[in-house]
Amino acid sequence: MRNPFVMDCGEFHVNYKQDMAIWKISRVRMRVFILLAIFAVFPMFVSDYIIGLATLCGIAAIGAIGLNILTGFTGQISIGVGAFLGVGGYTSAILTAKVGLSFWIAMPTAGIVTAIVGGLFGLPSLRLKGLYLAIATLAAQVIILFVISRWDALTGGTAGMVLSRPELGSFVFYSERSYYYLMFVVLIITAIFTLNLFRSRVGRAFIAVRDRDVAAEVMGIDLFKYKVLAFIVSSFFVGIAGALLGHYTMVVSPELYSITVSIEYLAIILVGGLGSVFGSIYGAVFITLLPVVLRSGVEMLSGVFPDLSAVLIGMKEVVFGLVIILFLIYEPQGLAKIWKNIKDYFKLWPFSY
Amino acid sequence: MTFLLQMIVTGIVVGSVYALVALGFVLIYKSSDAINFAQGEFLLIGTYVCLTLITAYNIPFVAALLIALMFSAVLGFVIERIVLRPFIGEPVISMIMATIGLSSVLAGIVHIIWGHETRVFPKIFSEKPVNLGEIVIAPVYLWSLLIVVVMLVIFTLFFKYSKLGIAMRATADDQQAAMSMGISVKMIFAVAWAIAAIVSAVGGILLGNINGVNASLSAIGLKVLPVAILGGLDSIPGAIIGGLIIGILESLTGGYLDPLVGGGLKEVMPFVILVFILMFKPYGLFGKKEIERV
Amino acid sequence: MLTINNVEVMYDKVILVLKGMSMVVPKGKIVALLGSNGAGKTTTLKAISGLLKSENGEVTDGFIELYGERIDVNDAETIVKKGIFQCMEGRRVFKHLSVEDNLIAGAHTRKDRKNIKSDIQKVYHYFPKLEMLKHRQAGYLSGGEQQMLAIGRGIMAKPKVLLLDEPSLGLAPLLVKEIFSIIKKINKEEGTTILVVEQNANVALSIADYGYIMENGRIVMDGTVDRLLSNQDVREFYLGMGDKGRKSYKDIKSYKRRKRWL
Amino acid sequence: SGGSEEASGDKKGTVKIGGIFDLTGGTGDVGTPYAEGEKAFFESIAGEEINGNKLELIGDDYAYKIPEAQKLYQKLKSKDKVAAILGWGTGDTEALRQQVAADKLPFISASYSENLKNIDESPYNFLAAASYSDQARSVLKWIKDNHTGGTPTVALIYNDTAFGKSPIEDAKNFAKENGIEIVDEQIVDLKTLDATSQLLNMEKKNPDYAIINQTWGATATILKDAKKLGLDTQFIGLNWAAGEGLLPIAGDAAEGFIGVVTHAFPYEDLPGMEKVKKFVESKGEKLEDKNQKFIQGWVSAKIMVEGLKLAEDPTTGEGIRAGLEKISNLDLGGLAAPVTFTPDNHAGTNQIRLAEVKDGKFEVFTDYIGY
Amino acid sequence: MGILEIKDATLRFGGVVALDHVSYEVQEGEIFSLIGPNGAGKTSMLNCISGLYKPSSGSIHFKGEDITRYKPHKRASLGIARAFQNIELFPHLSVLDNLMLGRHVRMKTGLLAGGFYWGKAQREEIEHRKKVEQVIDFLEIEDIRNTPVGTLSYGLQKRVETGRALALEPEILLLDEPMAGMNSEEKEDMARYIIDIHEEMQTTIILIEHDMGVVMDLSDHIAVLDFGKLIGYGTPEEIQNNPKVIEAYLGEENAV
Ligand SMILES: Nc1ncnc2c1ncn2[C@@H]1O[C@H](COP(=O)(O)OP(=O)(O)OP(=O)(O)O)[C@@H](O)[C@H]1O
Ligand SMILES: Nc1ncnc2c1ncn2[C@@H]1O[C@H](COP(=O)(O)OP(=O)(O)OP(=O)(O)O)[C@@H](O)[C@H]1O
Ligand SMILES: [Mg+2]
Ligand SMILES: [Mg+2]
Repeated sequence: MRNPFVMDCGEFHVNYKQDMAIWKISRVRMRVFILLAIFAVFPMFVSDYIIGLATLCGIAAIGAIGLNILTGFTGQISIGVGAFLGVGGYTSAILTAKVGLSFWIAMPTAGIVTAIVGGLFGLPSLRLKGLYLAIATLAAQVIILFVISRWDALTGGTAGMVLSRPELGSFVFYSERSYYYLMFVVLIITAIFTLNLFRSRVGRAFIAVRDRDVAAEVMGIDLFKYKVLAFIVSSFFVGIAGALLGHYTMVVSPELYSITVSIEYLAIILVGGLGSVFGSIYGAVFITLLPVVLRSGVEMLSGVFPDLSAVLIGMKEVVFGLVIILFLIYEPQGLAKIWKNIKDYFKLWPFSY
Repeated sequence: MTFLLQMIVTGIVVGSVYALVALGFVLIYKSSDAINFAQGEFLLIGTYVCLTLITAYNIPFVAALLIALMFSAVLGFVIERIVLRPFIGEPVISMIMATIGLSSVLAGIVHIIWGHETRVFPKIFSEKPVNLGEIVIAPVYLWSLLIVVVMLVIFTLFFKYSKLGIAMRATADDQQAAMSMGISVKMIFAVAWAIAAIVSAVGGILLGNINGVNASLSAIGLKVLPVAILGGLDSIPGAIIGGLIIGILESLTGGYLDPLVGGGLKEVMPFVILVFILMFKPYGLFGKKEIERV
Repeated sequence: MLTINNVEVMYDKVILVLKGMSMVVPKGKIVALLGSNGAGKTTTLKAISGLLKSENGEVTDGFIELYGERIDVNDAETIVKKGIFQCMEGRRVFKHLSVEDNLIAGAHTRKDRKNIKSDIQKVYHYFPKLEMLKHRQAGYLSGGEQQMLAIGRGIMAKPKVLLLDEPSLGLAPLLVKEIFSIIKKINKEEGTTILVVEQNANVALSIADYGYIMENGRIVMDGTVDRLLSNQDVREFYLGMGDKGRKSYKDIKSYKRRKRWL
Repeated sequence: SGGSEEASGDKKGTVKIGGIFDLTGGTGDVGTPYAEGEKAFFESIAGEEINGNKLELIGDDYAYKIPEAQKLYQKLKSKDKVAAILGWGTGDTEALRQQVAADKLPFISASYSENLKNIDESPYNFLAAASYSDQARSVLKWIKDNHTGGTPTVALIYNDTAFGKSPIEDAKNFAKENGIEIVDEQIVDLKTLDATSQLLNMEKKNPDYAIINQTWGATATILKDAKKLGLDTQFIGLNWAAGEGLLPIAGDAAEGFIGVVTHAFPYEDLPGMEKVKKFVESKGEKLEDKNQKFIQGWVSAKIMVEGLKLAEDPTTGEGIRAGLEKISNLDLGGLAAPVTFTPDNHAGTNQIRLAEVKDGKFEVFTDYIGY
Repeated sequence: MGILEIKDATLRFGGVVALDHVSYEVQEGEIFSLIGPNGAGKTSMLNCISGLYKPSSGSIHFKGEDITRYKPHKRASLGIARAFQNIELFPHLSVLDNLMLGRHVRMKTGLLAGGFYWGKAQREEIEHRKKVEQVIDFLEIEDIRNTPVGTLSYGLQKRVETGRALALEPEILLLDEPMAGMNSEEKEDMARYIIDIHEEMQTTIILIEHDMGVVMDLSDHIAVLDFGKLIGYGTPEEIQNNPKVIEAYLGEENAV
């Protein structure tokens, strides 16, 4: 055996079902459940502010997983996420505010609509690759925003629209806590769906398209179909995230979905780790919280030297950039890989080879 | 008729500024297959340096320009050294990401040093418009047009014939193989970044003379990305032609379509056309095809 | 003269591939390095040429010397400047460069730029086919054509030591002969020291002065060509001849005799 | 989470006011002095007890990114438990409108967009100066009163954002009602390099006046290209188009440009300027180095504090809102038009002044005028 | 009628004529070899069969059906599998997943089923995993089952590549120089695999190989290309005695 430590040693799988489970080792399964439990109960103990941040992280994570399906797993870079979030947000806004549907219908519909729009803008992937395709998605960004800000009748134009928090019978998801749980459930579903997807036929095909499209085609994978499909699936989740975000902040307006948002999402999956579901989550938390942390840092410091505040604000950006760069330098494959390395280390410990 | 002409000429001259900035993208892509999202900040810093030299140390423009360009070159080197070197041999995407981080760093530095108010160049190019028959052009644009043409010639020759130019293309193709030829990939990157920094500084200084200088100037970076793509990410002539085309498109849409839809198309149309063109030329007008031999 | 002394190589900090590899390549000679897949031949070459680092592999123990000077610490381009040039496995031509630009790139470290023109002609003289294709983008060449180009680049670099990784890979029989005779020529005419990794042991040994055989990360056998040729195992496992000449692939016995040295 | 218990200051005797600034974002060039003005005012009253409480301004940069504004707002609300907020841009003010209403936090921002005036939709937003629509109306009124010869023709130049388009509809209606002809509209992007095409199209209609709702950069481009093309239209800019910052960029193209002045220039000598001068100099700085946006920030802060003074319960958002709504004809010593709020009107004023650029300086040539 | 018929296929790239009016038939169940000098057009020929290139003129028939215009994935689902000359594996995937991908066309699970991974999908995965394990045993690559193929040595990758094509359970198996870069011991193994595939699964095999020993021993028929032209067709004996072929390709000592 040339490389004995690739498989999880310590546990052996007597049948394929076990061997193909998402979390092969009971230890790992254990850990996952504990984590879930922690995230399920922690809102009980922290302030609304923290919960609010957690909610934003979670929503970002859902969108990031979506983007990762397209960019990380299928290798099609998208700079259009911002706009697709917008489509999701606006669809839900229109369906609830104008049509008067309930959130529970509006949110999935938002996903579907976004999926369709995403699919449309995915059509160029028939011919375009890599950065050239990326620009097509950038075009999507620009065009969609143009339509949104011009179709006043439907979207309220540049002024935007206001949304309300979802209701379940008489219960309104108003409190930070309740909305957190709403997000939490959606996130879990998204994550599990994606994890499953990528251990089964379609998901594998996506990865094949990313790695070696010629070979994939010759193995019987319809490139066009799967590339567009990736756009559709990805956009669906982004749309869901958009709807969740819209109903959380209770407003949608074109300015919310600018190109900077798209780039931020790219940052999330790159820092988190391309082609990794958990990476998307780590990344979302990281990129969402980093500015917050830095801000409180600046606050503290400017308490100490008030006249430096201008400098400190500049430093905030500097540090933000540095942290991203350092992460990439230390581990180009992202947070997910770092986490994996740590685990591997202990798995192999005490023999390093 | 003159309206049409004026539109086209305006398009061309504005396009030439785009072309200049787009060149920066191309130069980096040609050597590393990566896109530099910090292009805008490069441009900003070069411009600020030049501006500061003129206003704070009242050095004559030409001298200031040269110093600024030298500074940019150094900046390029340094950044390659400390930021991008670790990404040699890593997946391109992570280098792209690094440039996003870089842009934030540079933006921060700019903010610390130069604050945020809009600054302006003392009159360098005469404000007096040049009249070609009915058509009027601001001199600064003529300059950019001229500079673009010069750069076009220089870089085309450089990449076609010079040892360094060939090495750069080789590196973009296959870094490891390039190393095995004894090509110093680090060196190549450093040079590429230096040149890119210089070019964008030039672009920035021209822009600064049009709209004044403040942090939002860096946004031009993203605005120009489609130009580079349209021309073909690795093609010098591509960047130039792409710039002119987008410029003209913008101006014409502004002139003829905007009045119909009540404006705003000017910024969108180029993208629509871009995608349309890409459907027929998937690697831009002059971009290198991905060679798939099995 | 090139010495590899008890070298250990690890990839990704965990995968140990070379486990105390030692060999010597005398000046002006041709040395053949044989071994089965995954034995570590390519890794050995990369360790010498310094290309390991770009695959996050590293020499964790032992050392490599060129004329008594340690080179395992240097990075790839310095090593090339010192006169070691590797033709990498799988051609690795610069797809988007024309054939001629590929050759020029090969001569990158050359100080005597003026001789480049004539050397290009020399390469064309060795491989006429390349001259026909000189303006074609290298990526479109056939496998064999690319192999010629890769070796052509090696010639352009005028190295002291030329490392060839499976030069016969994918070449037609005639061409294999041709290329190896050219390799021999280069060795004779330019006095280039050559270390060639080959699967086609017959032809490799036919031009080599000395041979090494490695199995998972170690040299398991070495000796002059004649000595190797007379070795039972080598004959069976590398030259594909039983005691009575070549046996037909049709009637390969399904059980197989294990190599003695394992 | 109902607002009030969060809103009440935790540290007894101090009321915290939140600040949402743009220092590093797209509008940082005007956002920074504005924020300084606000901070300055609070410093200037640092010692005093206002209505039994000390006041503290806790603010931070959101870089003109709405999501950041959202996070910052959450923090101010839940972590710092502020009782009211001084905001900034149109986009984020609009975005937070509902939340501040729900959380009952009075919100004064530098965005004067008309639909903030709608009490039912935005019961907690207050406009400290004339809304963009009112500015446009007042300008049109002035045109009507001062135009000689026939019906005046007017073009509108704005950008495709909530801010840019905010006054357009109202302006058109007002023009219709007052027999002014809006002959053309042009959209010029905030970051545009060139407005030739729009101006040439406008030239075809050859309007007497063009009302610009832009920021400095775009305005400068418009003025320069207009000069280049030799247009004879009189350009009039709303408050964000006017201001010192425009002058150096536009150069002599700015000569003759008329700007809407909602707040005083530091170089004007006005009764209200004394306090500002004293404070600035106490910091060892010079009033000349400050600009109009500084005054604007100062004034916004002052108005907010006035509300606190008049409030029965200055520790809660509701209380402060009630206080603000008591403000009637607050004299700002000429720094800005007197403001009045009532429970059913949160638009402090509709009055503005006009200033013309004469040899590189804005010279105010009207008193506060409305429509 | 052969399982595969090439009728007058011509393929041009700008000036280059990679294939020049080539016609031949491959019989069901035979091992058919394509040989010829480098650049003769062998790989191009396979590319035309697997659909990566479209012949400029001429046609290709599979079991009588004209497939000239079919897309590659369509042809794969018809049962045409291919292993490449320069390795085209999915480097980041494990050997296992690479082989599972080989079975793509034989599997059904769709997007939703896969995502929720409910019973049917799971059962399918497992059942096909069994098939793949057979291939793994067959090629004796058990120990690297879970290794990312990117890190495997050249020879092993070659083997995995063949395995991936096999996993498709093809009717025709196209092998482009499967033994390149192997020493004779490994060639023997590979030869044995090919023979076994051929015998156990009755798969038709089209083989490109430069090792004449292998070609002559295994093939039922051989076609020889030179500069895109078919310069010889026949049984190994016939080819070995064909002067044109000897002159263009074999050289004297490979002849008999
Ligand atoms: N980049 C890498 N990362 C991890 N392991 C590697 C890497 N490259 C090679 N290996 C491992 O090192 C061992 C030796 O590989 P190497 O390529 O040197 O073998 P080789 O002798 O060249 O085989 P072949 O004749 O097939 O080319 C193999 O087991 C391979 O899996
Ligand atoms: N996509 C392409 N574009 C241009 N020329 C090509 C292309 N593909 C192949 N060629 C040319 O067609 C000819 C035949 O190439 P092919 O790869 O089929 O040769 P081959 O018989 O496989 O050679 P080898 O045995 O070396 O692999 C070569 O001259 C090659 O340059
Ligand atoms: Mg090897
Ligand atoms: Mg071939």
